[in-house]
Amino acid sequence: MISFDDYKDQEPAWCPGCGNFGIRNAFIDAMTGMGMEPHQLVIVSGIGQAAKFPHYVKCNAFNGLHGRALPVATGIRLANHRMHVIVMTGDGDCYGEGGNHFVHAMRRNVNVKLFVHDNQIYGLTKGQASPTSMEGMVTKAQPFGVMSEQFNPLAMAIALDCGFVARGFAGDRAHLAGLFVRAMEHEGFALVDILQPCVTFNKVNTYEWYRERVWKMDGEHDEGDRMEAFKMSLLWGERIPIGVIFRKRRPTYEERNPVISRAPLVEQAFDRSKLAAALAEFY
Amino acid sequence: MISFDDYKDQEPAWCPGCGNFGIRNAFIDAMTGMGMEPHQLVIVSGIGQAAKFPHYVKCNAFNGLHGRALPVATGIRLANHRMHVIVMTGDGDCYGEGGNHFVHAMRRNVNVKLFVHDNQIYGLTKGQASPTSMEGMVTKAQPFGVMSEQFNPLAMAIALDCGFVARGFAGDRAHLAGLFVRAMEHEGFALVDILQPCVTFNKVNTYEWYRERVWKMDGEHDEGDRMEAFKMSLLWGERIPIGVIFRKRRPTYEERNPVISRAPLVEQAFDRSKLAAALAEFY
Amino acid sequence: MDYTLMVGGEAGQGIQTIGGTLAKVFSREGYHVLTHQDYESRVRGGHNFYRVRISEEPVASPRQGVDILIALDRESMARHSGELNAGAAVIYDADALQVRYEGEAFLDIPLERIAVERGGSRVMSNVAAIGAALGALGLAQRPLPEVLEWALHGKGRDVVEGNVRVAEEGYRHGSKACAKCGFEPGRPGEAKMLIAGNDAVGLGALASGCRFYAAYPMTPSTGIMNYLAARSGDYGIVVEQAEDEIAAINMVLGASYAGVRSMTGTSGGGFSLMVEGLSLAAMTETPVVIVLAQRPGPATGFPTRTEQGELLFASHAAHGEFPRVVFAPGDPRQAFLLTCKAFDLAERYQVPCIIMTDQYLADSEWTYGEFEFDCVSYADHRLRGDPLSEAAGYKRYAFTSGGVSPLAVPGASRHLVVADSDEHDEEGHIVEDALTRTRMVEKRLLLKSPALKEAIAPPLRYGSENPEVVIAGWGSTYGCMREAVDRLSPDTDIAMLHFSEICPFPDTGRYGFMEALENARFTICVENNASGQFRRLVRAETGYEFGAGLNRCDGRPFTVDDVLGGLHDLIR
Amino acid sequence: MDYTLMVGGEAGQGIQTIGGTLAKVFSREGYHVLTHQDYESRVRGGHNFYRVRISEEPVASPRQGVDILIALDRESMARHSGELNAGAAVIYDADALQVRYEGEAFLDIPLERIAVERGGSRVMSNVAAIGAALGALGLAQRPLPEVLEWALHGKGRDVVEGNVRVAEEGYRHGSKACAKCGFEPGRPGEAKMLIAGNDAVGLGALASGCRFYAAYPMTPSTGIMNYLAARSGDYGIVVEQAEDEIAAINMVLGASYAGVRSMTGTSGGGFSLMVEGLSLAAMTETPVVIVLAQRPGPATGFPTRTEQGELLFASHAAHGEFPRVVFAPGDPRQAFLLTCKAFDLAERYQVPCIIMTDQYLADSEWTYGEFEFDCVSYADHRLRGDPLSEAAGYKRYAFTSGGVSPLAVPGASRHLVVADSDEHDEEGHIVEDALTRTRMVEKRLLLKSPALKEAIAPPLRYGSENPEVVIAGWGSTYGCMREAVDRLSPDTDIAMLHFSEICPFPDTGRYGFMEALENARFTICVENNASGQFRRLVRAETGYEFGAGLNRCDGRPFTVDDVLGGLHDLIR
Ligand SMILES: Cc1ncc(C[n+]2csc(CCOP(=O)(O)OP(=O)(O)O)c2C)c(N)n1
Ligand SMILES: Cc1ncc(C[n+]2csc(CCOP(=O)(O)OP(=O)(O)O)c2C)c(N)n1
Ligand code: SF4
Ligand code: SF4
Ligand SMILES: [Mg+2]
Ligand SMILES: [Mg+2]
Repeated sequence: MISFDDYKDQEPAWCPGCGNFGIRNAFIDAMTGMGMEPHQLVIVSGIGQAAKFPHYVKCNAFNGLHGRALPVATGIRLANHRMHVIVMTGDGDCYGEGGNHFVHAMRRNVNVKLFVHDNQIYGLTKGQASPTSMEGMVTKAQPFGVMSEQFNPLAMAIALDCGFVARGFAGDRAHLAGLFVRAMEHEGFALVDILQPCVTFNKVNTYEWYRERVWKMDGEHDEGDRMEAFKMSLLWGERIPIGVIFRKRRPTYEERNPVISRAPLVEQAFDRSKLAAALAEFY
Repeated sequence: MISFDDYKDQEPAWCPGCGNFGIRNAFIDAMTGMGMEPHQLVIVSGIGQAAKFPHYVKCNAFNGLHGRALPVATGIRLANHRMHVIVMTGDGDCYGEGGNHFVHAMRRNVNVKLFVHDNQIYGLTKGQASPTSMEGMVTKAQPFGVMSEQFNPLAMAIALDCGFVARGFAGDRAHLAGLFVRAMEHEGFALVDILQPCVTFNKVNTYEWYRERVWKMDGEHDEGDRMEAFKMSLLWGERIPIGVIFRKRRPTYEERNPVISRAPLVEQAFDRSKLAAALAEFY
Repeated sequence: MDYTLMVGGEAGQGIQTIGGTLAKVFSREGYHVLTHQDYESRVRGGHNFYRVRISEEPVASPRQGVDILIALDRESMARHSGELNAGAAVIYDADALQVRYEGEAFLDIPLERIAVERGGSRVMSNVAAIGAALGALGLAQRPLPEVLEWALHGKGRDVVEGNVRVAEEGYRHGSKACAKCGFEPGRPGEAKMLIAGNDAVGLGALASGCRFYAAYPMTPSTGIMNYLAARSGDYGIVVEQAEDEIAAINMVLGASYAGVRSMTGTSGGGFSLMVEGLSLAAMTETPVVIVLAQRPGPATGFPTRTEQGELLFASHAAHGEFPRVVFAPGDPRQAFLLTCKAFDLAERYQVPCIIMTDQYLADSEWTYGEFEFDCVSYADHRLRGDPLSEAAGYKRYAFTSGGVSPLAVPGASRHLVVADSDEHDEEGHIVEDALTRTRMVEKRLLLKSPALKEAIAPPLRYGSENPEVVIAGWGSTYGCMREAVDRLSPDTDIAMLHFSEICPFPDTGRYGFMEALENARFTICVENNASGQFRRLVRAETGYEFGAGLNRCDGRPFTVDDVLGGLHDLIR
Repeated sequence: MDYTLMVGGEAGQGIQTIGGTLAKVFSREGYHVLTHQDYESRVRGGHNFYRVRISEEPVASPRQGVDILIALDRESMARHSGELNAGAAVIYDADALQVRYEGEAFLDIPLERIAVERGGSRVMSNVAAIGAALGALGLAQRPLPEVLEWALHGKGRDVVEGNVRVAEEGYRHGSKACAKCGFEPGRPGEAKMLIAGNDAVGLGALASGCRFYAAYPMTPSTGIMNYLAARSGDYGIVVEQAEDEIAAINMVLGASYAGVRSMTGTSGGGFSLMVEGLSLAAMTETPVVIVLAQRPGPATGFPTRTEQGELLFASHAAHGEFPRVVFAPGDPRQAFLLTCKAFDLAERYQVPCIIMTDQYLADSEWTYGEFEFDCVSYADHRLRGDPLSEAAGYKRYAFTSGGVSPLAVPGASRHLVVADSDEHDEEGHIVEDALTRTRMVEKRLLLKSPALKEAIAPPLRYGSENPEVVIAGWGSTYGCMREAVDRLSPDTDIAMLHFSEICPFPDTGRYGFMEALENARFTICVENNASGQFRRLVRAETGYEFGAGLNRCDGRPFTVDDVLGGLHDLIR
């Protein structure tokens, strides 16, 4: 059996107490629990504290550009859909620089799992507002406080009819591991937005702040009802729901594209004998 | 009084019968109706058939890059919020290449009006699928038919709490002109997604197709109710609602930013005498 | 025989159908053909034209002058009647244009009436025009039915038959009206292949085993996506239209990382958006082929026209220092061969390869006897299967003597493949230390560069052995330069140096091409741009300064006559 | 006196506070100071250091060797004790590090105890270290209270007083422990300004009337955004954090079009994303200033380190052909002056101006007597107010003899201002014809280029009049080259050519700098990159080939000692 230690890689360069540790633990719990082995996984990430993740967990990895993990993950899945493709990303990485890919990956419904370490701040670049920062938060780059509306990834995902929409909390390892497992089991694109305390730069959304508010709403609503899910996704205040908010099975891109519906592209042999026909077209 | 002809500029290079003509007519109707003069307007556009708009209507104009009209418009507004800043864009321009700016412009709530000529196709590049193309539509680039979920700009705008969300139809000039006026009157960012037949490349969503389905739902629901609006935004089939779907007054960026809340930046004189203080900080 | 036919009219009038079908007829009959298109950035209206040059001898460049003009509107008359050669004929339908032109050259042929009467539909008037042109030329009408069947494929027997009737009637009219024209059709030969630049790139991708193409539509590169998409089912290629060019290149890198050959294509604006991804390809050492189909800039510029304005951009694009390959084929055959070579080098050396075309090359069709598929070798440079499973250990960025590390397919074994955009160690994990950095720069840049340079072929020399005049150029000016050499030889002692493999620059130590320049009296660099980018590149690479430049930047390609005129002015 | 202090420890231990405060003390005392930072891409942990060099003479480069090391952790000892100069002192807290080091140099000072006892909080141990270092050096402790007040501004009287007590006690300890150290503090002078590269760019923007800054955070450019954001209220600047770099540059173009001076800043990866916008600036002729703060690439590379790897990219970036200005200041003063010049040229000629810095320059602080604000002229080159209202007609892209058309502010009159990314006519509307295209290329590129070249200053010559050895470079290698010349003169007949205005390349006809190169026996190009980009640029511009290159690509800046060592090896 694969164990926790089999997944350990480099020593994380995160700050002591960072919520990313909780996410890493929950992730390894989920993987070992499912009997998944490192070589069956590809973790794709962008740039940021969250995006360093694949260096700290054994796996195949593509640590790409800031904001561009999703298209890379899409390319990997389309070339080889036997691999489990997971994106580990930050709120800035995914909803800021990478916002357009977030939108279109959901539309494509490629079977990629998107796990967003949402610390509501730009950690690696030392504390600017991110799209999910709350209005009024003052930073060096936002001396008058954040003036833009807080980005709601869950509401947007539901609006885009994403098939699996959930929120987790880095401070609840077991619950989060459970969400990871459910996301992995879902056939299709899955979003888990994870509340992740940044102990260094986000002095508003601390462990305590989150702990006072998170509310496990599993079972409290019909996960398959888009309207109910949308309503749930708008809750942010006294109570912040965590758990699976919306679920819907839609055909995946891999199922729909006849070129790969039988076998992954990478396993299809290159047949040079067909080229004569290609050439003949030009006569 | 300003008249229709005062707004005419170059001869449009659109195909005869294109829905863009209807949009242009409704737009000039709205402007002349409000007594707006060309020099009070800046129309910003990207690239595409829709984006040629500012060449065919008298106005100040910035015809920029494909997908990048919104950030240009934002910059213009922040520098001079006495100008009426309008973005004329296509579905590919705005929801494809420009998707990230679409998301964040709504969050910023800069007082820019976004009028999307939504022909559900890439017109200028000769008929590839756009984000709003319906599933299954076959094109040269999508020989197996569109496999991605149709993008729903209205649902997404409501999820992002955009303050003015409406849908118009290029085939109903008077109704569309009314929407333009209401959008202009709204204080804040406004989206009008306009169903626009492309008579050359979109053989699915024709005038007839739209005419059979569009349904003026003005008055049928509470424009201020986000849940009702969301529900309305999901309708697409037998009936496609047109009119104002959601409305909410939120403070605009211009109102919130103390640097410009009194006077537009472009009108604030440059005071060189302050520089001594800036220099003194380094001692 | 060396005739130029031109079809002129508004966008949407069927110019492409007429021009394309005529070209196919000629190539099937074994003539040498060269077509080229001039169109505006609009879908209906405006003014477009399509030129078809045919000859019994190989042709490589458009010429000035028109021998047969098919004028679908009055505008075509206004714009092009001044270009008519002596003895030219103009085919038009006076009823349709509602005007009658005086003069021997103007052949009023009732194209619409023929269409309606013989085919039952006015849209077939284009087919009548095709027939009329062939009739006027006095060419055999034999291949017409089969070409029409090809052009109308899938439209059903009735439609084809109606069209054939219309074409035949058009032929009769054209033949009759032009009885005294004096065109000499020349002898037909063996059927040739007819292929455009974009299709040749697509074919090269097929022949290289490309399995993944992601792109965002952009003129003039879109033809590549169309070509591959149409064949994606038959050849097992995933063709994905990305949400933007940034997504396109990143998808391609993902697919390549996962183990399949991958390509993207775009034009200048899209390439600008891709350069961050180019840098990522370099850092992660992920093979990728990028087609850059140039059009005039800056910004949106002239979206449907041609220019060679991005050589220096492509050669230096993206942040950080890394090796790359830049190819600039001169014709569709080179486009095919260099696409194959690009796939091979990209994978062999794990570097990005850029293929530069332009609107002129992308859209113009050339004829060939056949393409040499066999000279294209295919080798899989990846580590997979048993050799991978049995490897004792695996490090994605292992230091090796040539700088090339084993490129394993992730998931194909228990070995982990870690690709990283940060500076990294041999395993692909982030580092901060100076020593590893220095060694990785050495590996990626300094060790690979000489091997890449080794792989680059010298420029193509054509013409005199000991030339007094050397004209040099790169990419799509190949044809007009070659024909200029043909026309001036042997009266002028002239040769051409055509560069299609540009970066790394061909080894001046190994090949003797610099001597030709240094020994010539006149050296002229021909470029379809304003600033003389290749001249500058040659200066940067060799210190050599050309005697003069012949430049064009109005969005139109050079004709051989432009080159001859330019040379005439410069050489004195 | 010429001492180097180094503070080493983990990220988050307060290295910047200690280094920054010490630097401020020294500059207030009138010493010449040069600081430089070395940090990893993480927020806590790892190993960072901060170097402060002080002297009575101007200093322009870091030196090898350390005279006072403040070691906040054991790692600092392990890494840096080998760098200690003879007579050096090491300040550390044996209790905190839980280890005691043997040897005269190692001064165990109970920093934490002092902090707790005198200030009441362990975090003040950094202040104790500051005091101890000053005491060890034997410098006056006079300016400490006021500097601490500056450093802790807004923290209240109690906090400041507690810190002052801690600092004083640290001073006493340092002074006592180092009684026999033999540091000679030198004579204090008049207070100097202390400024880093990023702040100097920000100050230049303020001085130029910049009113709009949009950017996306990216090391090492973020400091500019922080500087301007902090002053946005006082100086009336809108500072907007964009959703990505593409938005940033397009916002900036919008604001500039609307009539205000605008700037953006980024690093290589972000610049890659901006190049399409750069091309748009060129086509629309919208003034813009872009700061490109380089770091080692490709891709994410070494995010917190330094390199000069993007000269050729910046000089050739973006699709299409257009003129641009590229500056590469060598120190903060040049950064300030060239920022002002960039704003002026951008608006005067309606072209994009790129200011290239790098992490070394961005983060390192230099001292100056004062900045010459008066030599910076300010002129508004836009058409607005009455001259605009009263204009008889207005065309955004009117043809003029110099290619520069009037730049009107939209909305400021009834005239319409139409900016277009497509090829356009004088009014800004889309065209398709060859003639207008040719004239517009002439206007934008060919007519403007000579005037821009005219505006470019020659490289800075420093050293011997008739040098046998010439070292040349660009950007941030200025300081180490200058000091190398100082140290080798007059024994070696050496001079420096420092290029800070690079594109257009300074006029070799007008200025005589090429002669210096041609007449020298040894010419060496010093660059913080692997491939020798400036060498290549000079070859492209002039055909001249340097004798040798001195390169460094490990992410660290050159010290003067590196340059001296390199020269020693090369000149023989
Ligand atoms: C193109 C580009 N722009 C900017 C950066 C700088 N950058 C690195 S990480 C980051 C933001 C990190 O925020 P987030 O994604 O929320 O991750 P976190 O560090 O908070 O986990 C930025 C702006 C970059 N590497 N590349
Ligand atoms: C960066 C970039 N990519 C691609 C293009 C090519 N292009 C021009 S318009 C267009 C799409 C047009 O579609 P849409 O925005 O829906 O406008 P429409 O023509 O349908 O009105 C594309 C892909 C471009 N000009 N720039
Ligand atoms: S800065 Fe914040 S997000 Fe980054 S490692 Fe530290 S605590 Fe975690
Ligand atoms: S192609 Fe379609 S959208 Fe474009 S002008 Fe023609 S009808 Fe209109
Ligand atoms: Mg974050
Ligand atoms: Mg469209």
